[in-house]
Parts: sequence; structure tokens; C-alpha cells
Amino acid sequence: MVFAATLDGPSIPWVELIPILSLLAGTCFLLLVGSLIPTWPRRGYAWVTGISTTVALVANAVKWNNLYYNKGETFFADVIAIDRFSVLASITICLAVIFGALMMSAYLVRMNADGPELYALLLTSAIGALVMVAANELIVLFLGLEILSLSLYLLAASNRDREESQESGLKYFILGGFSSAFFLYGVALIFGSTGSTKISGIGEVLSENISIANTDAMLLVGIGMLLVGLGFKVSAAPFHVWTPDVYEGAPTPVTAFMASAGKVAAFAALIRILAVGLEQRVDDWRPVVWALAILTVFTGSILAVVQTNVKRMLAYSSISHAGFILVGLEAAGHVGSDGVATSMNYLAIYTVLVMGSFAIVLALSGNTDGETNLSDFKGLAKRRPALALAFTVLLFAQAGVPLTAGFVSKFAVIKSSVEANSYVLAIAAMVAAVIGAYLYLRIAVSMWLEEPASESEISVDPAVVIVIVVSVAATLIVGFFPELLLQATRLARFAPL
Amino acid sequence: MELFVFIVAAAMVLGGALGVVTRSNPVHAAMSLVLTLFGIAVMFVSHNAHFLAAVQVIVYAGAIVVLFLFVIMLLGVDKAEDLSVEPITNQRPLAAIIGVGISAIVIAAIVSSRAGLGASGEGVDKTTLESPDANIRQLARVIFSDNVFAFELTSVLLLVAVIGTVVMARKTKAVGTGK
Amino acid sequence: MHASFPILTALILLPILGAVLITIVSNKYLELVKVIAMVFSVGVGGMSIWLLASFKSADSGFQYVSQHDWVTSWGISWHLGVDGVSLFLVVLTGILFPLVILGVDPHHDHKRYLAWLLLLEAGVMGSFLSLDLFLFFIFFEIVLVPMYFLIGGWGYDKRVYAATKFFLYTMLGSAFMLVGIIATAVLARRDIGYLTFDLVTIAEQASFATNTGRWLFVSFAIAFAVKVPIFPLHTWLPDAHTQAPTGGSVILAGVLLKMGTYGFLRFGLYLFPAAAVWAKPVLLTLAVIGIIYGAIAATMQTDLKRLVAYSSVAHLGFIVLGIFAITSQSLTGSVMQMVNHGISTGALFLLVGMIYERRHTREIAELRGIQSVAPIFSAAFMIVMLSSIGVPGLNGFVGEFLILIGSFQSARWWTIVAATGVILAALYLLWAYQRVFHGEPDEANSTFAEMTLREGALIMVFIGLIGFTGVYPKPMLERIEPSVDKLVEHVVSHSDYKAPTTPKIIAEPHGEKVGE
Amino acid sequence: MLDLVWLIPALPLAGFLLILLFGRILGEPRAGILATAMAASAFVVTVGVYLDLLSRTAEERHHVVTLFSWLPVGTLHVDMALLADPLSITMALFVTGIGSLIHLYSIGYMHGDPKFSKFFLYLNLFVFSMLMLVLGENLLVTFLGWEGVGACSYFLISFWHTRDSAATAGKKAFVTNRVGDWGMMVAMFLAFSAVGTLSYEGINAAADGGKIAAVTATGIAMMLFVGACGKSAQLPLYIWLPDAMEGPTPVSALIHAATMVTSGVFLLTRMAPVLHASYPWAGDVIATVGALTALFAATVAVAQTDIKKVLAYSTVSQLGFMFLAIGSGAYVAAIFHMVTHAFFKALLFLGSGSVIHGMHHEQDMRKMGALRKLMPVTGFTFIIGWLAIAGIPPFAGFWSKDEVLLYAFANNRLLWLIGVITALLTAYYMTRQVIMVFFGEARWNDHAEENGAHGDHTPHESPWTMVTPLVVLAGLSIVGGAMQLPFSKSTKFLEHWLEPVVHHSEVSIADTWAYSNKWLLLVVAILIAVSGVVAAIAVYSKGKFKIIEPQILADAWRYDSAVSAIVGGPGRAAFGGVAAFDAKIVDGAVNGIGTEVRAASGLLRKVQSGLVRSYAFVIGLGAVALLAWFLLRGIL
Amino acid sequence: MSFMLSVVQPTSTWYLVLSAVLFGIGTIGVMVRRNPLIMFMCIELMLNAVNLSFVALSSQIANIDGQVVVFFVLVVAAAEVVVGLGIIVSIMRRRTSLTVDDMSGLKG
Repeated sequence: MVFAATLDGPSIPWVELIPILSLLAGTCFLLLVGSLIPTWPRRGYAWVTGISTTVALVANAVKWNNLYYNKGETFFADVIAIDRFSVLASITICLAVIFGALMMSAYLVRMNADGPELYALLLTSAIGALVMVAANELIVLFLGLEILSLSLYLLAASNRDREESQESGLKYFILGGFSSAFFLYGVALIFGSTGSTKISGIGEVLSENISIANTDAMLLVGIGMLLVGLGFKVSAAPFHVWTPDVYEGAPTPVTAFMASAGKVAAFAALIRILAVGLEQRVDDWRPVVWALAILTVFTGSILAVVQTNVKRMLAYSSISHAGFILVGLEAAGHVGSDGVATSMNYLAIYTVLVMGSFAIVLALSGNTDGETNLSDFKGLAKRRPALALAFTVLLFAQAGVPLTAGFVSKFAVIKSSVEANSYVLAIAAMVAAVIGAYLYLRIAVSMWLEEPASESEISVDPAVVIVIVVSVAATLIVGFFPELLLQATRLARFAPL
Repeated sequence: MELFVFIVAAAMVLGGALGVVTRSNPVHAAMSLVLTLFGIAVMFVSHNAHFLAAVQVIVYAGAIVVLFLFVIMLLGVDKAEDLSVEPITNQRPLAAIIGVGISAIVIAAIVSSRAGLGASGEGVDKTTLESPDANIRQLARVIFSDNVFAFELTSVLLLVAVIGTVVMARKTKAVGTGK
Repeated sequence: MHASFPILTALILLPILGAVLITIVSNKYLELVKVIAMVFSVGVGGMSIWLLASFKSADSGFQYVSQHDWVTSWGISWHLGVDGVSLFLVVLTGILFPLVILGVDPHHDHKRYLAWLLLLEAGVMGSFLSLDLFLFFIFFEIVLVPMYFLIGGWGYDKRVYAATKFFLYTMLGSAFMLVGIIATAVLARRDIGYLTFDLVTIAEQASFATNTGRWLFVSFAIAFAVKVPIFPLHTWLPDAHTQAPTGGSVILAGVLLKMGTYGFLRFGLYLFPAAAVWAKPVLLTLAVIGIIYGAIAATMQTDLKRLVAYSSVAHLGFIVLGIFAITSQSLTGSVMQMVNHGISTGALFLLVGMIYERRHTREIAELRGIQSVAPIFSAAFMIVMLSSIGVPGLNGFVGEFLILIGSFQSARWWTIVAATGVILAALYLLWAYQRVFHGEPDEANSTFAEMTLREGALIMVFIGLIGFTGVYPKPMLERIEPSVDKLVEHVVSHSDYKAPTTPKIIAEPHGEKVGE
Repeated sequence: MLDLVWLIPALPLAGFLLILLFGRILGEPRAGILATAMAASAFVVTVGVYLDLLSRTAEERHHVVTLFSWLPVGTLHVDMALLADPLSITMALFVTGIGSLIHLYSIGYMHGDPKFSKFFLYLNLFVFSMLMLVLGENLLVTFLGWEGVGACSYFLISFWHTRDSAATAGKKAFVTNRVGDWGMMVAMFLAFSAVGTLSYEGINAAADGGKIAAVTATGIAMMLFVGACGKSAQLPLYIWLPDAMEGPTPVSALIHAATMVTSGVFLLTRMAPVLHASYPWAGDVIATVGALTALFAATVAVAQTDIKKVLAYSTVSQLGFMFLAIGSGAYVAAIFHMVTHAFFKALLFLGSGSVIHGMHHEQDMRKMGALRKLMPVTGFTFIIGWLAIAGIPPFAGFWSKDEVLLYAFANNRLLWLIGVITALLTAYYMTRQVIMVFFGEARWNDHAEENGAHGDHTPHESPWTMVTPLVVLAGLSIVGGAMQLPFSKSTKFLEHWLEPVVHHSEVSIADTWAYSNKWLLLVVAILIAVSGVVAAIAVYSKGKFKIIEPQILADAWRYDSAVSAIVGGPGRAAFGGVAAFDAKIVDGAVNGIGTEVRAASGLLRKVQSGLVRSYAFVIGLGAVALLAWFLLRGIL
Repeated sequence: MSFMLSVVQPTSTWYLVLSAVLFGIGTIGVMVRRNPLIMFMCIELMLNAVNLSFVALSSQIANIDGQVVVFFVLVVAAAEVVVGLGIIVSIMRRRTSLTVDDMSGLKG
């Protein structure tokens, strides 16, 4: 009562929060009703998840349209920024959640273990992701990061019948905590040197360039710490070490979700920090991103060469994809570059590709969710031609074969990289892509050119079928008519400072 | 006076930290952690962050460490970990290099730019006899105004923690339709 | 078909449609599948011939152009056109595919085989027809996929190795080209004012700084050099050729390799004239090395198919020589030779394939005295071989001679060395012929079956083309030359290159025309 | 009539096509008859054209018939055109004439061969190509024929391809010829870049008009000569000709004696103006090579025991004579000798063929002898041929050879000396052959059984189809010399006839010592010939001296074996080296990259040890590196 | 002595340096300890180091936000502990030993 007068809190922009709120509502509904009513209709949880996410998706879509005229604004005393950039990322994440929920339902049905918790975690992680992409304040960003990460740790470890799952959970958890400590320390140092934890605020301070002259070292080391923390999340070499293990161990739907939503969120945050907050310091961070990009593309593609587990292969390929996105980010470090847009473009397309690919892996992974060896894919073309064809399309798309979305994304990134005159990086990335192609060829070979190891009938859950069909269709449509996507991603801009 | 406090607190912090790293028995490690936490709390106090000091003691020492100890007991793993051997070759020297390196770099950064750390905020209210709640009040105002969104987010964070315990603690397979 | 009909687009889309239909049709109706493949390929062939017939030979520009916006935000358009340079490659593609589909039997899995083949045709057509860098790259790259599956799925023992090598090697090459293409468009924006990947616009309006142009040219050249292939980037070829199924080898040799040489013409010379002139000595040298080296390597092969593969390296060396000699004759000869090599080597691969059908070996050592048991087969082989050796009166000679006599004007010493290639060609082919066809047949070969009617008909088409082109190449030449001359002028006007001039003819042979 | 020139090659071509289509149906002997008819009618047309030309004034004896434009590209205009002028028609006359005779002969000779019709297929194709060669209006059409005859000779040499030796010989011939063809191609390139056309008329006009620089002209001439060396079996490229004897004898007669091998001579005569426009040493080179070849081959012929090999080497030697003439500027003499040589050498070959036929395919002269009685016609005609080639007046060979020697003397007495020695040897080895085959005692009985496969094992005279050509050719060998008699300007018909084409002769030596004393030289020539004959008789018939046939001569100075040793040894090794280089180094590098990437992958894999603490270390390491960079950026 | 104490005032730099050292010790701990619980405690050490520097900085630059951050970090730490211990507990259900080195089934 006493403080009421003095406490002038910011107005709560409920409309802007609809996506997060609907996801939150979904979570609570699942937990409450889930605990009240013991038995639910088949896939009921999935429906709830899907619906609440769809609401979020629609809300974002609407927002996208409204933003068409004004570029975006910030809320809650500038801690979150709703702009074309964050909305696009949010839409991508929502799609990932829906795909993830579909795969999750198929997975649980097969495991005979339906329950609200995993869906709830899916939703909470989505909340974290949405917060991250919109966060304009490092602490909010950190909280979002933690929400996302904690949910993912749990999801990864959730399959308690598979040792790998738990192992991956623990590894992910320990290393995640380790890296977020770095991130936090970075926040501290930046806060110290700029006196602000707001990304745009930091930008202003740096552009005004007052009182910062002789705290450079602190600021820059802080930036470095931030890069370590986020580099871990986006699995940029050498912070990628956890990726293969966790991707292989985690339940396939979770892996898919991690690889897509997790990456989108982390990259969105990274891009916002670097491109908005540290715009004045491009000369300092661009070389680092350059190095990270090269290291990442090559680590990913080279390590994939000798793998024998498809999930692990895809993990490594996701690493090299991360490298490509870093190439786009590096380009964003040059004036007048559309690197940001192309990176988001890449992320959106990559989400679709990775979802479809893992959906197929899920379809084949058997009741233990463990049959993901290359040998399990032998002669798939003879057993389920359609499945093999779909996978081939997705794989070639990841390899960057023309007329697929994958080519569009690579082309866009390379284009902005070339426009930024960083030819070396562009060529290096393409060469790495060629090395990476070997991996996809190997999978294609065992699917098409080898005899099936087992003739057992492969039953594909309808939910998975939906994911596969949608992703393949999207891959091809975007591949043939890139304009559809380019028009949108070209508009991915930040809120005005 | 301040110097004395600092020295003592620093001793506690470092001693505790080293204890955590070197005590082979998890229980002892946990205890050393408590020591560190207390040291930190003292330093909070000496920076007039009384509220945080209290929370530090309550939450960390009171809740977290207890949780640790509880788990240690629950799992009956209070037996010592043999620190005399190191399965991974050169892990310790390398680790030392990394740790020292990071500290060194950060220290260098801090020292090199300590001069520039000028005032940027509206100041921190000191808790005094006449206004014993100044720090808390200020903190509260900031948290519930500018940082209200973050504050709300923490609820989600805790929600996740709750679900987590459920997921992880569940005995058998799933409830619900499955079987 | 009236003029407004988008024939070029149809040439690309029809095969795709066919492939789709085939994939839809269930495996049970195998005959239907075959019929579909036949109808579509023959249809495309017919259209390409119609194109040839109605092509305006005097017009040096692009004809039947069709242009539609595609990716507007990148200035990419669906821009197709055909001129004297690409015309005959298109026709060759149109003819070769139905022949392969009709003439060669994949033994298993017809459905997929035919589907891939039709997709391949679409890709090849596209890369010969597209006048947009992006579009060209797409087709240039997409071709790899069907070829990869054709080699890998229907090839011989080491097929997977060969297919992978082929795919990665070529992809590595085009990786550089992709960067080059983008850089070209981006840099050209300064002169043009807007971002476009349109070949003609860039070539006519943009000018690159000397060094920039050279780098860009190199990035393109790498991709084409791999595709051609030019020494020392050729080693994927023997493996791919040897392991590919007969049909695959025919297409590979017939049209796929030409995408490289065509690329040099269309994108090397046309886009970067100055840089091309600058790179002239290097490429000429490599071409000559390729001619001699390929021939020598071919001589020592023990595998008949591999021998033919290496002979391709030599022949394509001639084509590259002609391209970078940049004279009216040499370029015309090169375009000619692209088609001729497609026909002769294609036929050679068919014949080798037939031998394999009968004897299940390609080892020269295991073949002997076939001529006494299968004279007609041997005669066919002999004719094709002579055309490949370059005996006048057959098609091989026309192209080779034009290339050499043209190159001699601008690259004298290279040509003199290159000409020795004709000696080696005779050496390796005749030696192989002797070992395979001459001598007394041992019992394994004494049952060698004579050519069947189907095979005979198939080969007759090739031999017909070989003979006609050799004796009366004028119809081809007069369609190719205008575009080639235009290209030469383009190079001359955009670089310090001086096209060599031969002295005025002193005495025109008189005497009235008889016959004809 | 002149417009019908195109009929001359067209007829044999038609024959070729007909046999190609219906050869099997026609079978023996109809296919042969058809082919012969075609060749004969070509001859008739040629005669018609000849008369037409004759009826015109010297200036008008030049007619081009353009069939169609062959290679029109830019400034290059090559027509498929035929040129009727004295030179080409002369060639066409004896090509078709001797051609048809040999066709006729073959009907008998190839009797019973399973591939009877195919033989005539090739034969007609050959005649066609040869006619294109001689009638071509420009270098390229000639080249078409040039390569065509090469291919046909390849087919015909390896006609009995189941014999490995035959197959190899055919290949050898083709490849060796290709070396020459390279020269000819380069000559064409040079000509085009110098004159801008390939037509003889244009080039020669330019050469006469002094529009071709001497150096260029020399280049063209020398390159053409390289081509000629290949086709006309001159040193060092002669090696294929002796092996070519693997082919059926009519082939040896037609291709490897009368027609194809002389095309080199024809070509150089055709391009005489260019040769004249070039440096003087060019001619000397040609003459020297010719003389040396002549001597070399003659020495070899002395020691051959194979009846055909003797003739083969003698052909090489006579061709040498022709090049000696060309080099000495005696084009008419060259053509003259070419024609007479065509007569008597064809005669000799056919004769030997008849002998071989009669002896059931026995070619070793040591197993012959005293065949005169059993094969009277063959024997008689063969003897005429012998006298002709030996240079005994008044037979054809004498006149032509004498004229060549005259020019040689005028030009370079050393070469003349070589020529004389060659003539001596020629007379000697031909006499030797005649004696071994037709005189002395019969040595064929004692081995009759081993080749008596054909039933009766006594040699027999050949059928009329084979004998008639012998008689005709014998006649020509007797009177052939009348074409060009040295008595007076008016008796030099050939020279007068060729005037419009080759107008660089006579005058060049008009006022040399040789010219004024040519009668003396003529006597010398006769003496030489006679002494050669006598010597041979003394050795082989009377047995006065012991026979000298050193092995080294029989082995042709081991030149051929040396060449094959080099080609088969170091040459082959080098080729193998290149192939190995390709497999090991070039391809090895490619695969090497693959293995390297694999290795790197395996290495990096070790980092993914699966141990969390190692991961933490890697992350820490990355962090340190990153922070260090930023720190440096900050404090520096 | 008392003179000393009265003269030399520990500036916030001292605290920052201390926190840096603490952070370093924490990282070392993560790398050298095998018991996940203790590794986890080391992470807590690192977080506390951060807290310390936040507080020090906030008073140094007179900005309360630093203390706010610490408040949130405490919450995060709590949540992390719950989740982390949950995972560890669930794992320990099926194994006896408690060293992370044993958990290296996933590698390569």
C-alpha cells in the first residue's frame, strides 16, 4: 500500500504477449488437467500442445502483418523488442514446436508412454526460445536461455529406458551450465563497462562512445564471454563438442527440436547482440565470427565423413549448417549487408529440412528409438521407396543441390558473403559443403544402392507422415519459387533503436 | 576495517572454493561450498547489498546446499572419490592452464580498464539507521518496475524445475493411455 | 507449332513431365513405362529436329528466346534461347536420348532407370539453353543427381566409388563457379545499375577490372575444366565412363562432357573476353597436353571401355584447343567436334557395351578374332573407329581439321604438336582393333553373336550421321558460323586480341557447278 | 565431256556401294565382274576426258568441276571439286587402266576365297580414293583420297586378318602413313595461312607470283615431302612397304607398286611451283633422300629370297629414283618413270602372283626354278618386265631411268653416281630373281607334298583372267618408253603434254655439260645395265663366283628391327610410364585428398572422446583463445 | 597496523579480481572433478563469482541493476540445481558409481 504510489511499473502490453501467454496457458492446462484427469484421449496432449502453439503462430503471423507499416517497437521498458526479426524467428520456432509435438506424439505412442510432461516441457522450452528471440535485455535473454536449456536438458534425459538418453542429458546439463556461467560473466563485464544490460542501450552507449574509451578491454572480454556462451548454444566449433553426443542420445523428436528451435533462438539472440548491441564494434567481433565460421563448417563436414550413425551424421551436418549461418553473420558485420536477413532465411529453411530429416530417422528408429545406424537404412528404397525418396530430397537439399530450399539458403548466404567481399570465407564454405556432401551421398548410397538388411515391415505413424510430407513439400516449393520466402526474410529487421 | 573484512571474507571464499575442488568427500565439498557462499554474503554486505546477502545465505546456504547434501545422502554416495588418480592424461595441468588463463585474462581486462568505470546509474541507496530498508526498497522498485517481465519469467523457470522433478522422479513408465 | 509456342521451355519440361509420369505409374505396367519414356524422348527429339529445321541460319543472335521473371529479388529470370553454338548440342541431346532409351536395355529396374534418364535429359537441355547464369548453374548442377544414380544404380562392380568420385569432383568444381557467378552478378551491378544474372545483359553491358575479370574467369574455368575434363582434372572420367552402364556412358560422353566445353564458349569467352585471351596460353597448353597425354594413356589401357574413355580426353583436348585459339574456323570446328565426338564416341560406347553384353568382359586380352565370327559388327566398329581416328569423309575429320587449321592461324606451335595427336589416335585405336577383332578367335570368342537387327538399326543411325556430316557438313557449318563469328567479334572488341587474318584468296577456282 | 570428270571416281564408288549392299548376294564371280566393269568404265570415261583435253589448246587444258562446297568457314572455302588437267588425267589414265587390269586379274587370283566379294569391295573403294587423290582440285580433296587409299591399303594388307602378321602389317602401314599425313596436314595449314586457300591453282599461282616467302614455301615443300615419304615409302618411313606384302598379290601390284605409293611423287609434282619458290636446299634434300633410299633398297633387294620381297624393295628403290628426279627438278622424268614403273612393276608383281598361284602359295624363290616351261606366258611376260626394269633398251624402264639419271648428273654428280650404282644393282637382283624362278633346275619337287594341298603338286599356268593382264602390261612395258623419247623436242610427247602443268623443267639444265653429252650418259647407262645382268648370270646361272648374300642385307641393314626394338622397348616403356603416372600420381592425388580427409576425420574424432571433462576442456580452450584475442584487441 | 587498515581501502577492483580468481577455480573444478555433484558445485562457484562481480560493479558504477541481476541469478541457480539434481538422481537409479567418466558411451 505504502509503495503503491511510488511504484510506477510499466504498462503490460498483453497483446504483444499473446504468443508466450498461449504457450504458457497450454503448459498449465496440460499440467493441471493432466494431473486431474488421469486418462486422456489418444494424442490429446499433442492436440493441446498443437493448438496452443498454433494460437501463438497465428498471433505472430498477425503481428507480422501489422508490423508491415511500422518497423517494430519495444516493450516493458525496452526489455523485449517485437520486430520483423523476432516475429520471423518466433514463427519459425512455433513451426518447430508443432512439428516437434507431432513427432513427439508418434514417439510416445510407439514407446507406449503418453504423458503431459514432455509436451509441457516442449512448450516451456518454446517460451524460453520466444523470449530469447525477442529479448532486448541481457538478463531477460539469460532467463529465456535458461528456460529453454533446462527444458531441453530434461527432454534429452527423458527417455529413462535408454542409457544414451540419460547420458546425453547429463552431458548437456553440465556443459550447458558451464557455458551459461561464461555467458553470465560476459553480461557482468559488459554491464560494468557500459553500465547497461539492455542490448539497444549498449548500442547507444557505444555509439555515443562516452566513458567507454578506456574500458575497452573489459567490454571486449565481456563480448568474448557472451560469444562463448552463445557459441555453445549454436554449437559453433570449438564449442560444438556436446552436439554429436546429445543429438545421438536424446529422443529423436527432442533432437529435432533442439536442432531447430534451439538453434534458431540462440542464433537470433547472437545476431541481435552482435548486430544491434555491438554494431559499433564490428571490427572486433567480425574476425572472430569469421574464424568460428570456417572452423565450424570444416569441423562439421570433415567429422561427418567417418560416422556410421545417421543421427550422429545429422548432428555433424547441423554443425556445418551452423557454420554456414555464421558465414551469413560474418557478412552482417559489413555495412549495408543483408547478412542478417539471409541468416534468418537459412535458419527458417534449415528448420524445415532438419525436422523432415529427423522425422524420417524417427520413422525408422524402431521401438527402442535406437535403430539409427547406417545399416538400418540399407535398401530403404526397396522397402519403402516413398520414404527413401523423401529422405533423398531432404538430404540433397541439405547438400545444397539446386531446386531445393537448401540451395536457396546456401545461395543467399554465399551471396551476402560475396557482397561483403569476404570471398575466402565464401569459397571455404562451399568447399566444406562439398566435403559435407559425401555424408549425404553415403546415406543415399545405402538407401538406394544396397540390399535391405531386414525385410521387416516399417510402419510410419501418420503424425510423422504429416511432418515428412509438409517438410518435403516446403523444401521443393521454396526450391522452385524462392521468391516466396525471400520476400519475407528480406524484411527481417530490428526494432528502431 | 574494510580491509580486514575483505581479507577475512576473501580467505573464506578462496578457502571454500579450493575445498570444493580438492575435498574428495562430497559432503566436505558441500561444506566448503557453504564457506564460500558465506564469504560472498559478507562481501555483499560490505557493498551495502544487505538484501542480497540475506537471500544469498537463505537460498544458497539454506536451500541449495541442503539439497546437495540431501541428494548425496539419498544416493548414499558419500564415499570418497579417489583424487590420486586422473584417468585422462594431462587433464589437470591443462585444466590449471585454462583456469589460470581465464582468470588472468579477466584480471588483465579489469585492471586495464578499472579507471574507466565511472558512475552510470542513479546510484545505490545505502542502508542506514534512519532508513533501514533503503536498499530493499530500491531493489524492489527496480525489480517490480523495469524488470517485472524478467521477474515473471522466473516463474516459468521455476515451473520448468517443477516439471523436471516430476519427469525425472517418476518411477515407472508413463501414466495415461499407454498400457 | 507456330513461332509463339515456347518450344525451348517445352524441350526442358517435357522430359520432366515424362519422368514424373513414369514415377507415378506402378511397377506392374512395365511396358507402359517403356512406352511413356519412348514417347516423351522421341517427342523431344522430334521437337529438337523441328527446331533445327526452322532455325534461321543467317541469324547470329539468340532465337526462340523466352524470358520470364523467376526470382525477382535476385534479378533471376527464366531466360532461354538458342543460337548456332547451342543449336546442334540441343539437337544432339534430342537425338541421343531416344536412341539410348530405345537401344540400350538396363536389365533391371527399368522404371527408375528411365525416370532418371529423362530427368537427365531435361537437365542437359536446360544447361544448353539457359541464358541466365543462375539458371545455367542450376541445370549444370542438377545434372549430377540423375547421372549419379545412373552410374551408382546400373553400373558395374566399382560403380559406387565411381559415382561418388564423379559427383564430388564435379561438385567441387562448380562450388568455385557458384561463388564466381554470384560475384559476377554482384560486381556487374555497378555497370548495369541493378542486380541481374542475365548472361546477355552482363556480357554486353558490364566490364570488369582486369584482375577481377581474371579471377572470375578462373572460378568459372575450374568448373568447366573439371567437366570437360582438362588435364590434370580428368581422372574422374575414366572411372565414371568405365563403371557407368552403356546408356550412361553414351550420354556422359555424348552430351555431358560438352557442357564443359560449351560453358567455356558461352561463359568463358562471352563473359570474360579479356580474361579468356589472358588465359589463352595456359589453356592451349593444357589442351595440347590433354591430346597427347590422353592418347598415350589410352594406348596402354587394358580395358576397352577405359581406352575409349581416355580417347575422349584426347578428343576434348582438340575442342578446347579450338575454343581458345579463337578463330572463326577453330571455334566452328570446336562446335562441330562437340557434336561429332558425341556421335562417334557415343557409338563406340554402344559397341563396347554390345561386346560386354556378349562376352561379359571389357578386357582386351580376353577378346580375339571377332571379325571372323561377326563381320558386320566389326565393320560397324571399324567405321565408327575410323571416324574417331579422323579419316576424311567421316565426321571426325571435319571438326578436327577445322580446329587445327583455325588454331594454326593464332597458335601455330601448339597446333603443330596437337596435330601429332592424329598419329597416336590411329595407333591406340588400330592396336585395340587388331587385338580385339583380328587373329583367330579362341573358343570363348568363336561363339560371338553377330549384330542383331535392333542393334544394327541403332548403329545405322549413328553411321548415317557420321557419313553425312563427314561428306556434307555445310548445313551445320552455315548455321554455326554466324554465331561463332559474332562471338569472335565480341572477343576482339572487348579485349586487345587481334583475330588473325588470312590473305585474300588469289585465284578462286573457276568452273561451273555440277551435281549438288 | 570434261564435265563428266566426276564420273571417273563416281563409277568405282558406285561399284563399292553396290557390292557393299549386295556383295553377299552377288558372290563369286559376279561381284568381281561388277567391280571390274566399274573400273573399266571409269577407264573409258577417263580416255574420253583425255581425248577432250587433247582436243584443246595447251592453255585450255584445265577444267575444274565443283560438285559442292565442302568446308566453307570464314575465309576458308574448300570445295568438293575435281580438276581435269594433263597431270591429273595422266594419273587417272594409268590408275584406272592398270586398276581395271588388276581387277580382272584378281577374279582369277582370288578364286575360291571366302571373302571374294569383300576383296573387290575394297578394291573399288581404293580406286575411288586414288582417283579422288589425283583428280582433287585442292589439297584437301587430295587429302581425302590420300587418307582413303591409306585406309584401303590397311584393309587390304590385313585382308587375311586371321594371320597376325597380316594384321600387324596393316596396322604398321596405317600408323606409319599417319606420320606422313601429319606432315601433309601441317603443309595445308601453312599454305592456308600463307595464301588463304587450299586450291592448287591458288597456291601455285601465288608461288609463281612470288607471293609466298621462300621460308614459308620451303616449309610447305618439306612438310609435303614428309607426307610423301610416308606414302611413297622413302627413308626413314619406308618400313611399312615390305611388310605390306602380307596382302594378296594383286593388292601389292595395284597399291604398293603402281598407284598409291607413287602419289607422293604426284603430289610434289603438283606443287612444283612451291618447291621452286623455296630455298634451293629443299630440292637437294629431296633428291638426296631419294637417291639414298634407292641405293639402300637396292642393296637389300639383292639378298631377299621371298619373291615378293624382292619386288617390294625394288619398288622402294624405284620410288627413290622418282624422288631423285623430283629433287633434281625433273618432274616430267619423275612422272615418266612413275608411269613406266607402273607398267613393269605391276607386270612383275602380277607375274609373281601368277607364280605364287601356280606354286600353291609358295613364295620362297629357293623352292622354285625352271618354271619357264610350266608357265610359259607368265615366264615370258615376267622376262619382259625384267628387261624393262633392268634398263635394257628399248624397253620402257630404260628411257625413263636414263632421263632421271641425266637430270641427276646435271644437278649433282654424286647423286648421279649413287643412281648408277642403284641401276647396276637393280639389273643384278632382277636377273637373280628371274634365274632363281624361271631358270636353273626345278627345286619344287622335293617339297611338293608339304604344299600340295591343292591336289596336283606340279605348278600350273594361271587362268586367262590372270594371264591377259600380264600380256597387256608386257606390251605396255615394251612400248611405254615411246611416251618420251630423248631424240628431239618433238618426240618428247609427255613433256609437251604436261607443259601447262609442270613448266619448270628442261630449261633448268638446258646448258649444262650433262645436257650436251646426254648421249654419252645414255651409253653409260646401257653398259651399267648390261654389266649388272651379266654379273648376275655369272653368279647364279653359271656359278662362276660364289653367291654373296650377307645376312645383314637380308635383314635390310636391321633398320626395321631396330625401329621396332625402339618402339617396342623404350617407346612402350615410356607410354607405360605415362599411364602409370596417370594412375599413381594424378589419380593418386585425387584419391589421396579423399584419404587425407578421412584421416583428418579420424583424428578429429579422438577429440570427441565422449568424456564430459575433455569437452569442458575443449570449450575452455576455445574460450581462452577467444578471450585472448579480445583482450589483445582491447589493451593494444 | 590499524594505521594500515585505515589507510588501505579495498577498491571494488579487488573484489573483481577475487571474483575472477573464483571463476577460474570453478572452471578448474569442472574439469578435474569426476563426481557430477561436485562438478555442479563448481559451476555454482562460477555463478557466485559472477554474482560477486555484479555486486562489486553495481556499487562501483553506482547502478542498482547489478544487484537486480544477482537476484535473478540466484533464482536461476536454484532452478538449475533442482533440474540438475533431478537428472543425476534419475541416473543414479540405474548405476552405482558416480563418475562422469563412466558415461562415455556416446563418442566419436
